Amino acid sequence: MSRVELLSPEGLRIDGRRPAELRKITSTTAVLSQADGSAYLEHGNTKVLAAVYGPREARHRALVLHDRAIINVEFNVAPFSTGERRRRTKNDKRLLEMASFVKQTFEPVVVTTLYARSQIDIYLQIIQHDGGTLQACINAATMALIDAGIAMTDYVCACTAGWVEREAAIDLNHIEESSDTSEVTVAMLPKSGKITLMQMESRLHVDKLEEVLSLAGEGCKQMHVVMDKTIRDRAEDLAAKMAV
Amino acid sequence: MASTLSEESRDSLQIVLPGDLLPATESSFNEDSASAPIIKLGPGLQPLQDDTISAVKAGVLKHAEVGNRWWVESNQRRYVAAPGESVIGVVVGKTVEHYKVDIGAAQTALLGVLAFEGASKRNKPNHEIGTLLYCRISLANKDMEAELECMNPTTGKSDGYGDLKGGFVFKTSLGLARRLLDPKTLILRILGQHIPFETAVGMNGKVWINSANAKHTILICNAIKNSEFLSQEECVTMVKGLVDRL
Amino acid sequence: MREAEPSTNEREFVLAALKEGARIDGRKFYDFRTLRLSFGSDYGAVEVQLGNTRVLAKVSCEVIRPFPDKPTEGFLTFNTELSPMASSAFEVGRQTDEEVLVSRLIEKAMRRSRALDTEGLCIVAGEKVWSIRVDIHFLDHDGNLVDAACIAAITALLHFRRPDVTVVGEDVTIHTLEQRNPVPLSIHHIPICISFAFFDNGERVLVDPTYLEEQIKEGDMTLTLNVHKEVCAMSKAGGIPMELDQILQCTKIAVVKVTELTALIQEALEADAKKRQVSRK
Amino acid sequence: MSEIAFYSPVPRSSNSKAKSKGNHSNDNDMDLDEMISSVAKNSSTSATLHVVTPGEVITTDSAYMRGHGTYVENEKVLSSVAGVVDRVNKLISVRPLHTRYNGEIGDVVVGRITEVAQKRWKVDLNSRSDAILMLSSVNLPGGVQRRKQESDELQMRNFFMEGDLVVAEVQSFFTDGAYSIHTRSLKYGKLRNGSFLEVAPALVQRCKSHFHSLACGVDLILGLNGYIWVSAHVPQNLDEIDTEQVYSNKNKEDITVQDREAIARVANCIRALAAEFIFINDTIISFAYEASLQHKLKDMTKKEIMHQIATEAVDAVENMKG
Repeated sequence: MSRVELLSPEGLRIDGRRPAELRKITSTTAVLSQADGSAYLEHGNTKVLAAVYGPREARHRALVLHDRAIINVEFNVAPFSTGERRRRTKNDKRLLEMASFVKQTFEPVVVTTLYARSQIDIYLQIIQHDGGTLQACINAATMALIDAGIAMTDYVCACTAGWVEREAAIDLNHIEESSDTSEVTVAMLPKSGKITLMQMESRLHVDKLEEVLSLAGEGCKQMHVVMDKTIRDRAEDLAAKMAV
Repeated sequence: MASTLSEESRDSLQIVLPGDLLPATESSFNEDSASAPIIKLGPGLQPLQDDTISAVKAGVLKHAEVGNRWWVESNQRRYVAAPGESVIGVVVGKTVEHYKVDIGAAQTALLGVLAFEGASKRNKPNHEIGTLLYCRISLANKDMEAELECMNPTTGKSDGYGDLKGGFVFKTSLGLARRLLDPKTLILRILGQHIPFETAVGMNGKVWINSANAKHTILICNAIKNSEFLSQEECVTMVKGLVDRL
Repeated sequence: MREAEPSTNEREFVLAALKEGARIDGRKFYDFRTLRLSFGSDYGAVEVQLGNTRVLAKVSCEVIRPFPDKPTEGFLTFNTELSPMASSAFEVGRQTDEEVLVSRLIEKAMRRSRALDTEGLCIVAGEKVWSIRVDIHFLDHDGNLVDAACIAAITALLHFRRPDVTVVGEDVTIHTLEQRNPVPLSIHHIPICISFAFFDNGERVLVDPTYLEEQIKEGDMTLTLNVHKEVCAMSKAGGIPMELDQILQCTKIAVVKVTELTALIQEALEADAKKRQVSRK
Repeated sequence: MSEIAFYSPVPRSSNSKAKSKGNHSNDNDMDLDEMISSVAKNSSTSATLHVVTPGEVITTDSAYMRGHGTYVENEKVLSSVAGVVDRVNKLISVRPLHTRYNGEIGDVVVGRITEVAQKRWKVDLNSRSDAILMLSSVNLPGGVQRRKQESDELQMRNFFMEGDLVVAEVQSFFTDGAYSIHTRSLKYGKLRNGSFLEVAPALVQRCKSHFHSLACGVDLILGLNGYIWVSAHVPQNLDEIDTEQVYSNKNKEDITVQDREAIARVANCIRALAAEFIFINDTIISFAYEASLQHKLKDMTKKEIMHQIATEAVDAVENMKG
């Protein structure tokens, strides 16, 4: 198997980034008319759309919790999102796993006790895949939840980092991801700096772990700045319009 | 119950298996039906079409002279509600009139919100979901949810029933729970010699323990669980060993 | 059916006991329950008992055609099902979040970490490769299914022997177990999962939680490591937020635990191998 | 100034009095007070609106009470939503701009029946759970005053059926936070003769009246939950209302094409305002209606025309205020 050179002798990555450089991030909120909150987010070529409905009357009465809201997440990957066109069944374990991660990430952050007996639905759609789907989903879901006016104690910002050949690098793209580099996705609460989600695959020596994790943490903080700007701009814009 | 054992079954434990016909009742039952004594069948016994009686559970055949009652005592884990028995349950739901209480039986049991000492429409205790309750089964019918009460219906007093505060609850087999209620079983008394504690034993195999600190409670719980298949002497050594290690 | 939640008393007692430094089964915070491994008469059948949790793993193999884009790669598949046998909370047919997470964790721990040399499973490139299938059955659920399943899976793979093969030109002969001694799989390293449960805002960390502890926990994390101190997989799926230091502390605990467990597994395998030798004589 | 008081400008004197009493003289307190007073001074410029995002510290002064949209951590008041800080004396709350309906008792709301249940209807109000309309909280046809009987229970669907639209008032809250609403007034009840539309609940202002009759012959109900009902004009003289017909499902027969067009025009005007996120009340709708008359009805769905109408309406309102 021919190995791709992931890091040039000058220390630049395959797409020309430096190791600690994020891809270009584009984000907008309120992109859908029907959803209570929605967001569209691009991490380079990874594109994801998130819609939030709720808190609303729970669909299945049997699942209702008497003291807090239930969070329901559905995650979908468009068949055209990858190089190879492929339809995934709804019960694909990977999709369910991703949905479950997002759900468990937001459960402690969303103030669910304010919305007893109701349901919050988060729908995620990957439109284009170029690595880092989990980080993109979490970031998009955060923005959509805030857009829906749902109470959260903090942002949840996610970022990936990995060990690319001889250095720790941030925000891996698809080529870097798929060539057996160890990759970790970290979701962080920027206010406290605490980690709420962490997923790692492929081998990495314990001694390198701290470096990779702290780099991912730095990435999360950068994400926070970007997301907060989008949210704040939108809030200020709406507030200004209403103040007329 | 042990004190009402008939003479014949005191001599030797009679073990029955599902499908076994009962010899003792066979003779008395085959006689002219008018003169035959009335037999009351308890759990584990079933009359067949040809008027013989068959065991449907594995266990020890028991007999009480009073009322000529026969039943099979088995050591099962699933509880079947029977009126008059004390059980420990967890509140799992609330409606306007009832608490839904999980007593480990096939269905949740109903406990009226007014079935507490001194409860009235104006002033009734409020138990949150998750509360542990010690209650008595007032009504058990195989086609209906069992009904519970937390007071003596004749005197209106609580008689020790009600919510259990603090402590820890664990599940045992029904047989062990029955034995714990038998004053002849020593394990609780042995433990009591070393550590002071409170306990409530439900016939549904739930045992509640409370003591001054968590480590003692853990010790007591584990000692009781361990005691199920130990003789009295072994129990004494086991408890001593545990207490010494503390 | 939704599983019955533990009563308030149990919840509060467990938390109070943890504050006093005690667990309800008398263990220390970082203690595993007693691990018992028993092997079946066949190669690759292992039953793991971790306290009351019981998991059975069985490895089987067959010869199939490889994917055209990976002609020399063999297959390694895991099949996990949380059957209603293990707990009254499980149902047939419906995939729960827990089931998805457990099976994905095992898959990530074993496959993504390349514990098994899948290229070594090739018989004739592009034509015939071995497909190794690990069936994991959960028999009794008293918490920490992941660790037990992971131990079961890797031990079963270590214990497994596949039939020997000779290739002469185009002809492939698969020898029965009577004809030739079967050969073991080539395993690169032994990944071991260590699960943690967090209480008290992450202040208290437990290893190998029981079912009751799992119901009460505020968050959890599973680390997969091998004796070479390599992290093979790491999974903290939401739950309470933790400091980075707390997570790194967990990896340190895990490194120790992995060494202990690997030793136990190897001891058990050696004992079984000896037994087999004796019985053959 | 606009009608929305983002900050109630607390007189400096009373504020400092409170401060000296409570002896809170830390710097953060100063910051917030100064900021708020500066906001109050030039609140006409929107740039000074105090916008916060989740997790942001609003004040570190523990003398403040936390209201909606905030939480307290380590004695600091933090925001849990993205929105505008509202301060009433010592109560701090954050109002998210785009959210589901959060009601108060006495609110006029428009809702849709979703379920007929035991002695009650469930009503969708665009809030976090369906509101409850008890059988005992509706009027009987003909205005009969008596207790509801079993016979009434059996014919609940003759009053309101699934899908019916109602206008009602928020009566109380249940312990789990669900709303209880009532229609025990002739103003409230079933909606007919018109068209329904939905806007963000935050846009509908709390006014003296939510029932309006526009000059163009159109009636308007502005539900505070963002549900709006635009209908053909019906005489509002309470004596003339046929109390037998309050639950009728029939529209009145004499709705002309002109009426219908006026309804559509008003509805489109409201949509145009909502698309620009502008406050909605009867005045601005009237101005928008006038501005729209120069356009064909069918053109009113075009984005640039909607924008034009909204801008003209806003200008008209500003002119009126001088």
